Amino acid sequence: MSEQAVLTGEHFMTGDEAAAEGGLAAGCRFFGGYPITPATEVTEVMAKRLPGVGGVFIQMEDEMASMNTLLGAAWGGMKSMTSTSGPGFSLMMENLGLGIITETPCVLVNVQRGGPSTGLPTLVGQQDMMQAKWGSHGDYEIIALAPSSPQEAFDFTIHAFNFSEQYRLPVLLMMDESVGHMFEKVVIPKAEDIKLVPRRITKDKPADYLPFKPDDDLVPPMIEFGEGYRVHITGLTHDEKGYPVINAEAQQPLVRRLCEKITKNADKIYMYDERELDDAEVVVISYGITARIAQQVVNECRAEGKKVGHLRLITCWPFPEPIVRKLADRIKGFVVPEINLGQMSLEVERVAGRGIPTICVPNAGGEVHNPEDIHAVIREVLK
Amino acid sequence: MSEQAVLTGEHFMTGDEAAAEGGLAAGCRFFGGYPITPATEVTEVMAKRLPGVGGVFIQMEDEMASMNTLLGAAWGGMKSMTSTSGPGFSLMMENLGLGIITETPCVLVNVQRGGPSTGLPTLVGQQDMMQAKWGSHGDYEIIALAPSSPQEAFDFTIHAFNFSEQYRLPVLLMMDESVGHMFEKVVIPKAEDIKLVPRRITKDKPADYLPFKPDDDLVPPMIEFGEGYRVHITGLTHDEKGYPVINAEAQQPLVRRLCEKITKNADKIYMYDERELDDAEVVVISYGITARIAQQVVNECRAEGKKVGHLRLITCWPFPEPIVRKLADRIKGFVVPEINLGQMSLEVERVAGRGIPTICVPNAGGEVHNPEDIHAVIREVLK
Amino acid sequence: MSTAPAKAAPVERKELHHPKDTMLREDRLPHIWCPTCGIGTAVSCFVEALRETNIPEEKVAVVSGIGCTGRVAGYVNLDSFHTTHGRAIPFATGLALAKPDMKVVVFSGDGDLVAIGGNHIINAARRNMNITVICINNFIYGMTGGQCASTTPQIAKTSTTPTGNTDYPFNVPYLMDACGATYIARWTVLHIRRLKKAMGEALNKKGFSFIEVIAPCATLYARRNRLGTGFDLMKFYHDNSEIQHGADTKMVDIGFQEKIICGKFVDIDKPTFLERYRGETNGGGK
Amino acid sequence: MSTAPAKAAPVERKELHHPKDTMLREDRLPHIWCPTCGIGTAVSCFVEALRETNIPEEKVAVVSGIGCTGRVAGYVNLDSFHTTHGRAIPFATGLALAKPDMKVVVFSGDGDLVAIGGNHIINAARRNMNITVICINNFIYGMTGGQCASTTPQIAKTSTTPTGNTDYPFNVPYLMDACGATYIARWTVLHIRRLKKAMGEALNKKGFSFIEVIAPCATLYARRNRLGTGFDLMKFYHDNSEIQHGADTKMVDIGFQEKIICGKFVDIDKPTFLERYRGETNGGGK
Amino acid sequence: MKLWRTPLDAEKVRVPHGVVSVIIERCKGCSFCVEYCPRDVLIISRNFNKKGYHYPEVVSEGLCVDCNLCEDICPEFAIYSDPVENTPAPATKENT
Amino acid sequence: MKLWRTPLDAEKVRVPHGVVSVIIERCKGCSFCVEYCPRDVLIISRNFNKKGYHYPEVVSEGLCVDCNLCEDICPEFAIYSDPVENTPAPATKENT
Amino acid sequence: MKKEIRITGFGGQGIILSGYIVGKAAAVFDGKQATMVQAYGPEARGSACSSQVIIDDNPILYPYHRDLNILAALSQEGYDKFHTLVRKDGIILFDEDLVEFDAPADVAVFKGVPATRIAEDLGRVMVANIAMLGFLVAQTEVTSADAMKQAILSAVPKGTGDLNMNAFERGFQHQPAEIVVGAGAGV
Amino acid sequence: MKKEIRITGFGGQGIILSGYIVGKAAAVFDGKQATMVQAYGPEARGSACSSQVIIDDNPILYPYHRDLNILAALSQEGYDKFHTLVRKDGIILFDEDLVEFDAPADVAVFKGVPATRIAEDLGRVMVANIAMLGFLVAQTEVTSADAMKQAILSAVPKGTGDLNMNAFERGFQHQPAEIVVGAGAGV
Ligand SMILES: Cc1ncc(C[n+]2csc(CCOP(=O)(O)OP(=O)(O)O)c2C)c(N)n1
Ligand SMILES: Cc1ncc(C[n+]2csc(CCOP(=O)(O)OP(=O)(O)O)c2C)c(N)n1
Ligand code: SF4
Ligand code: SF4
Ligand code: SF4
Ligand code: SF4
Ligand code: SF4
Ligand code: SF4
Ligand SMILES: [Mg+2]
Ligand SMILES: [Mg+2]
Repeated sequence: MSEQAVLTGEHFMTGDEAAAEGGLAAGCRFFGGYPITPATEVTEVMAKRLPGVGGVFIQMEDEMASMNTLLGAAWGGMKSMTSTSGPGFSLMMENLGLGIITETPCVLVNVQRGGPSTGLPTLVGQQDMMQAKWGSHGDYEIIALAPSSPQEAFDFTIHAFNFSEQYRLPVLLMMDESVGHMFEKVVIPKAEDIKLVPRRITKDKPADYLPFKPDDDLVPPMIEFGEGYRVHITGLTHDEKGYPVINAEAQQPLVRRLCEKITKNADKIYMYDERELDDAEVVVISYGITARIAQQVVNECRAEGKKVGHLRLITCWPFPEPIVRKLADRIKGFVVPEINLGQMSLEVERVAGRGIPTICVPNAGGEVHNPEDIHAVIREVLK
Repeated sequence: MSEQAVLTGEHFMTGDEAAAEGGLAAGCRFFGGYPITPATEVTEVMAKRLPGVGGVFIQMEDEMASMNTLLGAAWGGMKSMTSTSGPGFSLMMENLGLGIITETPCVLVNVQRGGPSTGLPTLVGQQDMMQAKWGSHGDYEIIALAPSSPQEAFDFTIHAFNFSEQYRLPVLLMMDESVGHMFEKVVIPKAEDIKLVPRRITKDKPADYLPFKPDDDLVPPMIEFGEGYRVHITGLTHDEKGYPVINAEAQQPLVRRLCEKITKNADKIYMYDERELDDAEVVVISYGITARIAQQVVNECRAEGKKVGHLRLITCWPFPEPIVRKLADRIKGFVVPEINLGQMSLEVERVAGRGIPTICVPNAGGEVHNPEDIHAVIREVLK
Repeated sequence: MSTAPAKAAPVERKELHHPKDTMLREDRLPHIWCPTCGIGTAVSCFVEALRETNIPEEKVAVVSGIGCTGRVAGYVNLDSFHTTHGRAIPFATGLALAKPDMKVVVFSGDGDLVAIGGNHIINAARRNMNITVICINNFIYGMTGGQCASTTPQIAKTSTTPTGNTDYPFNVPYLMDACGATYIARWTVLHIRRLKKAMGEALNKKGFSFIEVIAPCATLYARRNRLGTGFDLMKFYHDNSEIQHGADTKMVDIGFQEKIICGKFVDIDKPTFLERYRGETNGGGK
Repeated sequence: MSTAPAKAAPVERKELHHPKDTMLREDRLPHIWCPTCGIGTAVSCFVEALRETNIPEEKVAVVSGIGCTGRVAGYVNLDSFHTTHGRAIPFATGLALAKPDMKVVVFSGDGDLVAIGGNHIINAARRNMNITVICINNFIYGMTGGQCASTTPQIAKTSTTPTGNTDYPFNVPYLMDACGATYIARWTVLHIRRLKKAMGEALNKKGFSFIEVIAPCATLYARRNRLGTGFDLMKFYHDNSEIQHGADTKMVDIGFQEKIICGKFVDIDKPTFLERYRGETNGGGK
Repeated sequence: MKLWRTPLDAEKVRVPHGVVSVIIERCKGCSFCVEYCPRDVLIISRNFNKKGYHYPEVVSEGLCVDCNLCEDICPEFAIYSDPVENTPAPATKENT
Repeated sequence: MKLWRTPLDAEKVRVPHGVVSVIIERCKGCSFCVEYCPRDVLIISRNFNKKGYHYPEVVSEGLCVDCNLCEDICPEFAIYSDPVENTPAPATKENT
Repeated sequence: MKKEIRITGFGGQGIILSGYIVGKAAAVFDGKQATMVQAYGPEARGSACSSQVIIDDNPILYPYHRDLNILAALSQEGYDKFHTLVRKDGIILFDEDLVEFDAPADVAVFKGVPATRIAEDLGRVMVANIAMLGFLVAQTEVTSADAMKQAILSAVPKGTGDLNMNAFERGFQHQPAEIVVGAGAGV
Repeated sequence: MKKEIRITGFGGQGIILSGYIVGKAAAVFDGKQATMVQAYGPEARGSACSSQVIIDDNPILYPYHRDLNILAALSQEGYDKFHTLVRKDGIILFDEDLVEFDAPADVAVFKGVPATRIAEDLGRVMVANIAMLGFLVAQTEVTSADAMKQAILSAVPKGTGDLNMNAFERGFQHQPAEIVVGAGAGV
């Protein structure tokens, strides 16, 4: 415990490194990982830093394993985290579901590269955005944040931990290779200036405690193993006691609550960045590295006197429907550049409706958009 | 090879059994499987039947393994198949992507149960419909069929094999537990009456053959290992020769083609069932077991003089946008019952736009809809 | 300290309380296991063994995967977690690292631990992770209806080997030995005393301990192979098991209805993962 | 049959053609491996060994996973498949079962085969699947930049064990032995003649054959551990390897910069999966 | 709670005896207890419990030596024995 | 194609000799060939190839015994030897 | 006309098989429409089980029971669980040695058959279900006798045909000892 | 003002580290905005590598080069690959012993430094990149000399500070032997 957990100060680091430092600053003391480009640096920083701050790093045999160690460590009272990229993310999907149904707080960082399959290990993609929402079987809701800079990789990892504790679920940091591998200034505040959401530990005595009886916000308080609560936690459908009950009567309220604890609290979760939306006729919606390119295009457009605004998604999930719907009622169209062939743009399209065009600026991966491609679509919509 | 591959005649069998017989009738001679409720019976029928028809059944150590054996067997010239349910389906996601990028024909049967996680192993769900489209990392398109009866489990498995050969990709049969475990009459035609799409084997000599040079329909002809073509096939981004090329210039055309071979041929792929749509004011959209309940409700509505039609999805993916869009322009609303909290209904909503309501009749799983619940929503929309 | 009342006549009770009930989730009994299934007996031995150690019950966790055996976690009145199929060991790994003061026990089936979970068990043994693994080997996938396992003996019939299994099964103790497990024993559920003792030893051991428990699956394994019920399999164990403490694990493979060599095969000491990680050991700790 | 022309003077050539080029995807050379990396030498031995068998080249397939070694599939001029990380063996299993007339070779890295792919390799060995596995053990994850593998010796530094690995590594031949592999050998890439011979034997063997090839990773393993380059590791192999044919696999574990026992450890015969499945063997074929 | 059974040394000089209890509705009639009781204390009843299983009955009450074998082998937690002393003796320093 | 190398028995009575070729642009300068050539035929050149590696050069041409070791050990497929006969003799029935 | 039939008993009595046979008889040999679904779940291990058959002249959409016409109960637990689901004009068949009841409630007709005893008489308790099927056909004509026999023969193990036909015949011939007309009876 | 700087060379020359140092000097010690990205890929194994730095007073959005101001080439391959990307009013710095060129094309200024030789003189060839950084600061003022020195000291292994400062100084002091004014030069 000889080293500093929060590296207060100014740094020049990559998004990967910043995500690891963000985790440490958020109190993460357990990392179960498996290396994969371009997320390996998160793992390597954790391997180096954790022993010095009293934490544990373990490199597991595969991603199924690393995902499950997070759940074990979380029930052991630790804040836990892993990082991966597409292929590993796919392998984590089954047990992401276990984290969801057992309401286990933890954080997964996916540094997205080009897919499908092994694809482009070292080059950028944003193609796992829909997988983040739908990649595990069964119904569930998720929280997924997309940083656009190393500074945000740091900040949003802390947000991710906070959301995971607040709503008791695995939270996803959907980075992309460009942000992950890019060096930039990262300012790490003083430890005491970092707001952390503590674990929602029950105040009940063991005899009274029901592990899945929710508070008013639909989230049940948690316990830590080894404290005498003698809980049973299962991936099967269960009642408030946590006992398996295999019928529709147990399934309906459980699964609805798991979803509603996100949807009904969504207003408190949505994060986005609005730029020059007030008079905008066209709004660009983007996230991650693409938001930087998009902002540049928006600046250029404004310089040319075009009424173009920018909505940058921070929580891609839950998708901030209200703001998009509100914009849809008064603008001429949405332009959605993303490094995929159209994923979040489907959500925009759904929410916006057919009254105005939603035009994706697709990019199958490997490099960021050529700003001109975005510009061209904006011009088209403005016509 | 002593037994009949095509069990011509009338049978009383489950959807699971029928899917297995459909596979055999389609020429499937390799099954790599791992048991899981409620898909186990597919595996068990294959274990019993394959040796008798000169095929090979192998039970693998897990679902990652069984998925990969399909790819190996397919490149060895066999038609191959597996079956699973949610948890196993999640584990197959990474290597589904390998099948997509290497354009390997094979068929996966997912007999859906209630999720997330282990959930309700023995009870019905339709919660993996979005996962079918988005469960693997990276961009891709898929073909997924949903049978509503054991007869269709038989028929659509044959379609699935035909699509997989025609478009060279893993095709999904998205069954549900109800159909999978339900006995009903299945009529198996004579072998010679079953139309099979043969593998698209190249006519080129080894020296001229480029494994990923597409025909006009964007699908490249295939070869079989061991025939002197000496191909290299990789899950990395590759050129027409099949060689890895790690840059955007290779990625863009490859990934676009993988998607466009489905989207551009979608008109030839869409399958759906239209019932009384001509004068319908409300259209119910459904699939799988739910379509039977929905049809019953539609019949009842018609009996009451209500103008209600039914669009039953057979290919859930590609989603038949044109017909939905056409309907949206003239009806009062869509009602989408499904055994999930709203998955295909999001697609309907997206395509239909905000002009008319798209109302999901959600059901978190465990049992089929109460017809009255569907009826109530129809009444609401008709008002 | 008090002894039971010195009365000759049986104690009259209104409601009977089984002495093991405090260790069990009594409100979930009767359990789902079939008549003559051996899993219940193994659990019985386990709670008894646990009681005999001096480990405080709140410092013990049971982690299971999916399967009939996987349901064990749901019946013991301890902190318990029922993971997904095959993933009990990595969950237990995370828990054991977060809670070094707890004894983490993985209690699961042969299919769960040695088929789909194979990669995790070999790596946990290799790392000498501080967990105790109790593997109920009933030679079959019970929960899903009797398919072939990686432990199913040759010849045995299962629903996926309808004419008899042609595969070679794992010799699980040998496999564990090759991975460096520090405690390896095998007992049948008939050997209740010895099994209990082994469980106690394993619970008291620091590091990776492994017990293979041979148990009847009546409904699927016994029935499909026309071996009667679990009762008959218990008789078979009685007649065909042989105790060879310290036997070379290489020699302890199990054929279809052939001799079952039982005993404590390995019991060595070496630093655990965490001891080495924390540098609480001299040198590399080999 | 013709011999080379009986000329004393060196043959003058405009363009040089390496005799192995026909076995390689010449249009992809030079390959991506670093200077003094050992993978190329192993491939060199492999193509040579293959040529010396009488197996028609079109009847040989090479399957790799992901890693530096995983790139082998992309350089041999044979039917070849580059699967995902860890999944070469199940792909090879499907292929070998669909094509019993082909020789399917899995050529991949230690991380790929024994870390993430661990469950597949133990099961393929157990089944005696008719495949040859060549595992390049460079004690590290090369492709991703030098992380710890399940084979990394204790003490060795990697990017995820910056102060030295505290884990026990697998003794891979022992692990394979415990799973029933019918052919097990280990050589370093320095032992080119013996490695070639072993590869030839493995290629000619029916069933599951396994060769562990110890090879230098210059850029990551050697550099991070201040061992020089692959050239220095070759010298180390020269000075520190010991040939012990038939050695007890239990005894052949490898410590950091310690003695490397090489040799053919196991060479037995038993029916393959498919032979048993097809009933081409007497009885259960045990 | 740890003392639910007579400590071994408390029994030093006496032959322990037990009394067996069966939680009938938990029993699934496997007969393990009957078969493996070293004293043949038990037989399977001709009666059924509610689930239709034949549960064990005590035939030779006095013979039970409180060995707990039936308790440990029962897969259903349906049977157990409690110690009794049929030759009661005052607890003296020597034998406690 | 299988006969790219002199069959062993064709060499029966003669000492084999070889001539070494280096595909310079493939070489990555590892020195394996130089180090392990049993006849010290090779040294590392002072020249660089285009990628900046020092490739091997033949110093003692006549000494090469066509053992192919350099060829097999080269990780780059950059060097090989071809057999030559420096004591040419008519091919007779006996020695082919 | 649509008929909903539930057969119930405990594990090992061949309940699922019986449902399968009824469905197959109707669907394959009588040329009608039929569906059969069964209760699954680890809960089914060794305890109550049941199969739901629907037979109709028209295609069946909803394959679960909404309105039971016939209950054939081979166990008390099964009877207890399902008898209230039977329509007022429905019919309940039961194994008279295994099922006891007090007030027969709202259902039209109750008819007992000693199916298990018949099977024991024939030396194989496992054909009790087939005796029940004979009784079912005779009392309800839910399928033709011929179709049912063919379905039985196609479903039982080779070499047990005669035994099963005997059991069927005995059930078929059985004159119910007890016909209880319930409260809402129209018969 | 925005500056785009690319440093290029081969693996082992510390190219990525140099980019990191330049970026850190600007971002952390000069208080400006800076980004640095590097070429990744198995292709990078042992062959050409390069790092892209952008320095600006305002937040940088697009972190890749569109218009290179400065190229610092420590290898021929790197020079060949990137020199055409430099703006007309840009500047190319090169290791004069490692880079040769014929026609200096369209670029304003070419300045050579014997960075590797300087490093060899100092007994450690690995500080050639630091000598180049000294030269870079002196010739372009892309960062302040102070910031660059601080960045170097924060990034190099402990105990090598003096060596690196020496290398920096030598590069900084170097008077370019060769200043070629290209075709489109405005200088
Ligand atoms: C990923 C996944 N695959 C398959 C299953 C289905 N499944 C549940 S339990 C089981 C096998 C259980 O066998 P074993 O571990 O031996 O336990 P037993 O029931 O015999 O005690 C299987 C295959 C699952 N739940 N999850
Ligand atoms: C599912 C998945 N996880 C992780 C990776 C990243 N990855 C690629 S290669 C590799 C390790 C390679 O090591 P090894 O097999 O020893 O091969 P080497 O490079 O040493 O030859 C890893 C972890 C991946 N591609 N896919
Ligand atoms: S199926 Fe087998 S293992 Fe499962 S509870 Fe029944 S007897 Fe036990
Ligand atoms: S990183 Fe290591 S294993 Fe990979 S090519 Fe370089 S030397 Fe070989
Ligand atoms: S305690 Fe022992 S002696 Fe008494 S009934 Fe039980 S098994 Fe028999
Ligand atoms: S051992 Fe238990 S379940 Fe078996 S018969 Fe005895 S009391 Fe009943
Ligand atoms: S063939 Fe043999 S002797 Fe000739 S150069 Fe090569 S290694 Fe040396
Ligand atoms: S062995 Fe090959 S790569 Fe190495 S120096 Fe010789 S020719 Fe060059
Ligand atoms: Mg089992
Ligand atoms: Mg390696």
